[in-house]
Amino acid sequence: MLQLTPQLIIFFSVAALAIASALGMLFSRNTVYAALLLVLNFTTVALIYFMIGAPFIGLAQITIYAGAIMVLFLFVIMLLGTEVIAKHGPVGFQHIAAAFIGLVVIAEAIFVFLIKGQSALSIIPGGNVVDVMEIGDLLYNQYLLPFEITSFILLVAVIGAILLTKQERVKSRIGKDEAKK
Amino acid sequence: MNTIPMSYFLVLSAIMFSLGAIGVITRRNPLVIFMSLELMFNAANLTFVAFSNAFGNANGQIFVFFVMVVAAAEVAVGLALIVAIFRARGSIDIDLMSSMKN
Amino acid sequence: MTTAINPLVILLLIPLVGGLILWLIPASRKNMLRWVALVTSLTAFGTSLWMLAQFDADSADLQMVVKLPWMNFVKVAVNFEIGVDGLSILMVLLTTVLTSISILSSWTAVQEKVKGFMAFFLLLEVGMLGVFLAQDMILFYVFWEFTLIPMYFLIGIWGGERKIYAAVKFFLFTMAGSVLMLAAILWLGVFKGTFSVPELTNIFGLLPGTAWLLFLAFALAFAIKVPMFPLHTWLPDAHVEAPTAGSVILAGVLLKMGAYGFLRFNLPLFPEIAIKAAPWFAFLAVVGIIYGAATAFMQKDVKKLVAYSSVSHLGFVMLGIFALNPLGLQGAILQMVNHGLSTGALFLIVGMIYERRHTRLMSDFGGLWKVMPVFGTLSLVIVLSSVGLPGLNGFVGEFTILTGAYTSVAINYTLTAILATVGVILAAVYLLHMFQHVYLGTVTHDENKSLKDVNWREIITLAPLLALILWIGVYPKPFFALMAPAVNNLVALMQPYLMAVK
Amino acid sequence: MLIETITSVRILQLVSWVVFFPLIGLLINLVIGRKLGERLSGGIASLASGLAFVTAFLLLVSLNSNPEAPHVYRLAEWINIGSLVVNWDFRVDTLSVTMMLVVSGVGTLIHVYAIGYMHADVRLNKDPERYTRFFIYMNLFIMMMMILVSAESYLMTFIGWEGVGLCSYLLIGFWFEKGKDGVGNAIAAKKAFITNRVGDFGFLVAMFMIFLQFGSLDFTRVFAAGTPTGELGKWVVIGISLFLLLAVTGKSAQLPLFVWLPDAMAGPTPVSALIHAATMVTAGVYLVARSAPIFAMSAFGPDAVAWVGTITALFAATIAIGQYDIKKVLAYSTISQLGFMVAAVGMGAYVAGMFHLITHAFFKALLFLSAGSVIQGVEYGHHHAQHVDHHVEFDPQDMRNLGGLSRRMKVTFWVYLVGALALAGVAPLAGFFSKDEIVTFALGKHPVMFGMLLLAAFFTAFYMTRQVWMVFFGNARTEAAEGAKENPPVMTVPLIVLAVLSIVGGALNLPHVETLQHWLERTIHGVHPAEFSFVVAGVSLAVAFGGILSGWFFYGRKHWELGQVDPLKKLLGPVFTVFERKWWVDEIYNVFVLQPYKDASAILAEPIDQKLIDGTANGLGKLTGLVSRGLGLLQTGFVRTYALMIFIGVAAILGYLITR
Amino acid sequence: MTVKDFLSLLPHTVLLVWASLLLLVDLFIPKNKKAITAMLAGSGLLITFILVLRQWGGQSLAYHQMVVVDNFAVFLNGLFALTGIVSILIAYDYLNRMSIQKGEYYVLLLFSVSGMMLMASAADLIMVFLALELLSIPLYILSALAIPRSESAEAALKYFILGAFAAGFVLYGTALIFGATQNTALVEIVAKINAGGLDTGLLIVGAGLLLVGFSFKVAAVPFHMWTPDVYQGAPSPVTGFMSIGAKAAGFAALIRVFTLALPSFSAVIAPLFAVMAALTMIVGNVAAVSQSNIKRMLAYSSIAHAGYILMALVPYANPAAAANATASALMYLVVYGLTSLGAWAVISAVEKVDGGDLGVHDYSGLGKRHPWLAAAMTVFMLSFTGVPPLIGFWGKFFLFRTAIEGGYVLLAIIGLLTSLISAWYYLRVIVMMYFRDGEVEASKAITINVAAVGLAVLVLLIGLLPTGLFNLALQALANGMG
Repeated sequence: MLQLTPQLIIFFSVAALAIASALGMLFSRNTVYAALLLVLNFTTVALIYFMIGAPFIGLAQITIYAGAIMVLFLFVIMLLGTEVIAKHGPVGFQHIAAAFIGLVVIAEAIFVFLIKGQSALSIIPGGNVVDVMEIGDLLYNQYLLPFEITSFILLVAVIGAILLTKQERVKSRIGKDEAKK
Repeated sequence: MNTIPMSYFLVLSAIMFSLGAIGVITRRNPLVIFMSLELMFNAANLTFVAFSNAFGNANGQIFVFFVMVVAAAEVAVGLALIVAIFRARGSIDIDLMSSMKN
Repeated sequence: MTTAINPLVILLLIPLVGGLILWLIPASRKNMLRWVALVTSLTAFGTSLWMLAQFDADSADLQMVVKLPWMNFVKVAVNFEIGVDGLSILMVLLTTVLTSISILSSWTAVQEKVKGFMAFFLLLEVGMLGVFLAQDMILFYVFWEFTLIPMYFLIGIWGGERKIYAAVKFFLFTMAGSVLMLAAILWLGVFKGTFSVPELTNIFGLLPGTAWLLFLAFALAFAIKVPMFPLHTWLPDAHVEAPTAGSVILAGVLLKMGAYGFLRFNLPLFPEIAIKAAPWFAFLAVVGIIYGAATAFMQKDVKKLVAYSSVSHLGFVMLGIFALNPLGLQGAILQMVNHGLSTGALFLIVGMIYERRHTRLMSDFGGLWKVMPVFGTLSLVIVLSSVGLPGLNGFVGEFTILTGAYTSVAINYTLTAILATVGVILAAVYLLHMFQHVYLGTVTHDENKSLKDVNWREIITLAPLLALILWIGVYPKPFFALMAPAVNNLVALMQPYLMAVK
Repeated sequence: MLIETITSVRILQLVSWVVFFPLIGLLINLVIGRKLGERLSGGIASLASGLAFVTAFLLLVSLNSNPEAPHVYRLAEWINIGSLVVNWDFRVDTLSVTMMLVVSGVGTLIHVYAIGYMHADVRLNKDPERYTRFFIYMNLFIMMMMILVSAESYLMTFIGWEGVGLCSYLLIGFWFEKGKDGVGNAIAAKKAFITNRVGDFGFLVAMFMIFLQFGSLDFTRVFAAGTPTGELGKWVVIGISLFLLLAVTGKSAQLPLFVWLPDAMAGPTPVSALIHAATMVTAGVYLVARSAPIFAMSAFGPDAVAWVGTITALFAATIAIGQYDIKKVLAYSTISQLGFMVAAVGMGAYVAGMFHLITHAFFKALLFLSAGSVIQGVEYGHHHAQHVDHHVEFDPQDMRNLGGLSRRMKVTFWVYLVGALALAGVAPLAGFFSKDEIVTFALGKHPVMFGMLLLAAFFTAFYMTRQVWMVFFGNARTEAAEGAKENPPVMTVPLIVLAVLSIVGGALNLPHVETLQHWLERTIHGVHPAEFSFVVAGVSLAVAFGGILSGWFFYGRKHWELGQVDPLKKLLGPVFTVFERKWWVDEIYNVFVLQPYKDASAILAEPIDQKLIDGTANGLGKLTGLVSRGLGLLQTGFVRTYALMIFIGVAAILGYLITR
Repeated sequence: MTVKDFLSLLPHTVLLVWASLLLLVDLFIPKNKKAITAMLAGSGLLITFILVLRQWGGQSLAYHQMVVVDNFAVFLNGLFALTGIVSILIAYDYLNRMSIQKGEYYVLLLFSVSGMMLMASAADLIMVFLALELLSIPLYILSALAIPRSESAEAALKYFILGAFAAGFVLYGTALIFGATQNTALVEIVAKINAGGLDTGLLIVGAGLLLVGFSFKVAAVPFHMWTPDVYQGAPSPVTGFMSIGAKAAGFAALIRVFTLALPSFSAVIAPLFAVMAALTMIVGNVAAVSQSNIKRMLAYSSIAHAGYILMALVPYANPAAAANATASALMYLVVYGLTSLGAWAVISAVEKVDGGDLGVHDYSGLGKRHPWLAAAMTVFMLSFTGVPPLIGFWGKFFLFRTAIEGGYVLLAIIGLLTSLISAWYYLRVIVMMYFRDGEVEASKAITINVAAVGLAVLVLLIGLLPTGLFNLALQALANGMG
């Protein structure tokens, strides 16, 4: 039988907030609002991280995700001036179908995780705290290779970003032909 | 016991993941689509961290760290792509990007 | 039995080498290309005669067997295994004869892209010979499918108006059957541990359901190729659109590959099923005989008429095969040769008038015998051979087949043979109808009045066929003698099952 | 010494030369015939035929002194598969030698006649090149006929059987660009071949049954096999005899397959004489005689044969009454006479049938050749009367255009008269004896049969009288008839020979002497001569004279005028129209056989083959294309749809996985 | 990190470093001399290829079980390196003609190849995910290379969004598997599963989500829908590269994870594979029939070929067929790679600056104007169809054989019948090239022609003696992990 411990109450409130902010992002017409709601979501998730003993990740979540990445988003939104795009596209059934399938998937998740699940695992809020030392140790020993690979991924992303946004001084022939059309 | 069952976290992440997926499917603005993708990644991260706590090891958190980096890289490329497309076409409405079909 | 130099390997190599030599000759030297192709095909023919000389007609065994390891994967070996026996030797000879004749027949008919034409023809010969010689199922399948490519191009590049439609239809139809055959071949190889036909012969321990499915998979591939009613619909298109030489080979050899497949695979591998299926296949064969004859009668295009006549004639072959007795089988094999000769010759004469007039509609002709007396006479003999006139080759085959069918224990419905005999009447109806409209009567079109009679090259093209037509008609003994042991062997194989079924 | 040689049994080994002589003749003509010139070419052909006759005669002599029968000589092996063993075996017995003699004898005479006839014919038809071709065909025919009669097996017989059919086809279509609309002859040739093929179908099926029942196709082995036992065996034998009967009706132009023979008159007249009167058409009679042992086993097969023959005899005779074409009358007469023969062999009167076959060969060949003589004489007259530039359609064979020829073509007239009287059955000409024997048999068999045959005989006499009067008496009704002239001796000499044979032919099997009877008995066992009855002979003679008298009554008293209506038509009215229109048999065939086949073929060729079968094949292709485009509809181009599809896939996969 | 670790990943490391250095070097290469960049990139791949070959026969887990070097990886790594080399041959001339010659192209290509190689070597789900990103991100960028051509932009965006979407599933699946087994290293996962007592619900849902992600990469139905649009829109050499590279990498992960790590779930997974394989073969082949754009047609054909490979993998856990299943899949990847690259080479050669001459009908008369290219294309089309004795036949032969051996006769028959349908649209290309007249012009550049004809010769020659290739593929499994 479910017992409402304080930890649970906090968890449910935070979870509700996370879901609500996600839904808000989903429904907001304005892209800027969406971005801000996503920041809220990220922050709530970061809260959860703090709660379950992952302060480093929680911090990273706020700085990298909520901070850097979302700022980048806002920057592009403002740059392009594309805050609002008409809501209803040419494919009308899309929303209903997406909602339906989404519900199905959630139902499947609930079935497999809650009803059928045999996992006796549980989370100890505030317990099993992983400190930065441990993370650093893992990162430079066991996870050295993936760490290096991520650097190359970032390098590639940088090349890509530059390559795609660099204004060519001499327009390519394709561009000219395209313009002529 | 003041523990929270693991399955709660799993359901929460599943809901967030699904909401992200719904966002990808329903939104026309690629920027919002990217955000929805981030939401999906975020949901997966939540699972990792929760398991990490449950198992009492840090491996899951390392994974989250990598995911964040990759997400950042993807966002950079994606946004650059949108900028390039906007320059070329003056619009980023993805429903208008449907010239190839059948 | 191994000889130091094996004729079969050389036989397969000669056209291949000829094709390579062609490749080195500049495309503009058309006559040289023709000569090289002709000499190559004649050399192949000579080699096939050498093979004949080496062949021991008293033995039912495979002879001149070559077995080289080709692929060996995990459990099942795929070998380059070739050999010749009584079932295939006549087919090999027919192939080499008809290829030479076809090349000769396209001397003037093909003026464009001579190099490609001749090269494809020689490649086709490799494929056809391979089909008849292969004793490994995979090798067989490789050659079987390989023949599609040159023929596809021969129809597609040098064909008539609707060549593309015909070429694609030909390709797809044949492939439709052979894909299921491939499934069956793989099944047999995987579960019976070998792809070698001799080793697989009379395989035991198949569940009845499985055996039926395998049998039908093979049968479908071969029935399309034969073609049996109602799978024949690719044939008229392919025949009509193909260039003359292509039609000759198509009718003369490629269709035989289907009938040969029944002999080589369906009967020895699944004797019990073959016996059970015999009445049904005989029924389809008879429907084909009558249907082909009736449909041919309505055609306005001579080539199409001949094409439908193939449906009818091959019906006889199938009837003979599924009589499952020595008479039917030997008749069927002989009839395969006969059809190759007669229908090949028919296509040649159609090609000759087409070359002169660029039309094949019966309504454009009439009274040709008066204008081209030699041609008319030669044509008459060929038409009569196709009609099945006693004393010519067609009759010997048809009679033995029909007698075989009538006395067949496997078919067991004498009405089948009697209905098939009606086909003999109907053959006369459509062929004489054609002969009357093209050769007899007055010369109705002024263009036809100045047509030149056949030249020497054309006579030489037809002469070997005519000689064989007469020879088989009057003295078929050597031909029967070649196949008798192998056929008896096959029948002996089926005998216990026949006893069990009846 | 010489006598010893030719009576020795070794001479019988020469039998294959009856085939080889004509073969050599035809090969010579085929290769160099065109260079030889007409006389030499025709001469070689005639010589080839004549040498075959000589060979046959030698066989006769030798056989006479070597009565142990039959003699079988093997030339080569042919088909030898399992139990089916058929070889190129020649059979020498009295029956085959008789046939050989008739075929080569009459054949040679006709060859000689044709040397002259064809000389004129190729010029009339403006293609002298074709002269040699005619003799090639004729030699081929003799060769095939020899194979037919000398065969030791049904299958070899069948080769000759179809071979003569081929020659018939070629010779009917000899002037293939002539006839109605330029294709009439070609169509007649085709009709002959195909109708014969229907009969051959019966032959083939009969052979299958014989092989299945007796295990062989050799005459010797089949006849020695004995009557099959059991119910099945009984029916198989009946089947064999009925299918053989079908073959007979085709080749010997009996009901219902007789229709090709009248049209076959499109061939040059020597052909009509040789093939379509004297020899080929009698092959059916020969076949029944040859198969006597089988018919003897069959329950009602012989009766069926007899009735078919009887009905045909009467039926064809009625048609002959209403014809105007000189050759058509003879053609229907031939059918009728063949009916007599078939009836005879059906009744078991094999010797009588053979006897009539021989005499008929003499006088019908004579009649046809004489008719040819008439035609050519009249053609000659026509050409002389004709101005160069305008060509009037004129039919020299139409008896209404003739008349009064007895004065202009005296030899022809007299020989024709002999032939006509012989055919009518006037004693003591050949026809009387042979026909009388058949009629006598019929009386013993069945009174109705007897009556019908007598009636047919009466009609025979009647229409021959009608013909003789229309052609030879009265006034010449056209310029052509006016200018007709007698033909050269090369044509008339054979006529005279045949006339003599028609007169004395009856001596072959005179009552109580019965030479032929004893001769053939050696081959066909168990046949007894009919008891000669003066009553029956008297009746049949009376019938003949009655026919002649009534013929004279209608056609002799008053000469035929151009454009007049047939006197008989005034009397019989619609009945005569029935005769004139040949009982509409061709039309019936057209409506009930030809047209349905054409319609069925058209349905098979277009709606079934093209629409249904080809359409199904192409439809499968179209369907694939349609499905393909349908799948394309899913590919909307919207990335969101693609994402949705992925999501649906996820939901489905998870749904599947978690329920397992 | 030890020397052993370093040596294990030497080829990958060399390639990554080479790519990074090339990026710098390229800055100093003038715009009109990018051939040097191309050649440098090519030589880097060649060196990598040689280094890869030297690893044949060895087996080691390295970097804390992050990667494994076994013959399976070596086999695929060799394929990736060669694919890269051929892609450079094809691309150089194409980029010149399209005036989009950029040094970064080659750099990104090298990075992508290294991503693929890491994918094949990955022994940890983290590595799988990262390798997936490393190979994908360059491909997104390369697809966009022809911007402002609108198809290119569209293709890149679609590919990016859907690629990231699919990566999300991989990630989530990894998380769940981690949750079930406390681990992400495949060896450990296998050990845990064998030990038993796990939350199979988590495990199997995780596996399902991984399957989704990999199926997306290999373009299996219903995760195939990006393929036609992306293949059509991306620059042709890029399409050629990803048609084999991305697909092979996807299959590498699929095979590694499912057949080597999770065979215990075969009873559940195999039917799923079977259905997907059947759907993929049917949808790919049938949809290709109505395509008039050759790139789109080949895209559908690529879907179909994924279906064939998937079909052979269905009996992956059947002991009788397991080895053959993987071996025939590996072999077919090579077969498909050779044929597909060749076909894309021809397409690249024929394509015009304005994106013209991409319709199937535009190939009319190629046989007359460019006999070598046309002959090569014919060989590729027939090989795709599976006509003996070309390599495509043997590829399919082994696939179907495996399916039948594994007891999936019906699946094999579906495959055979759909390959009949495929003959239809492949033949259409031949029809156009030889049976129709036209004035089509193609590139005469030596690189692209050599690539096309050389591949055609390979397709033909290996077709005559396919044993070696299959034995190689078999040996590739000889020392696999697990």
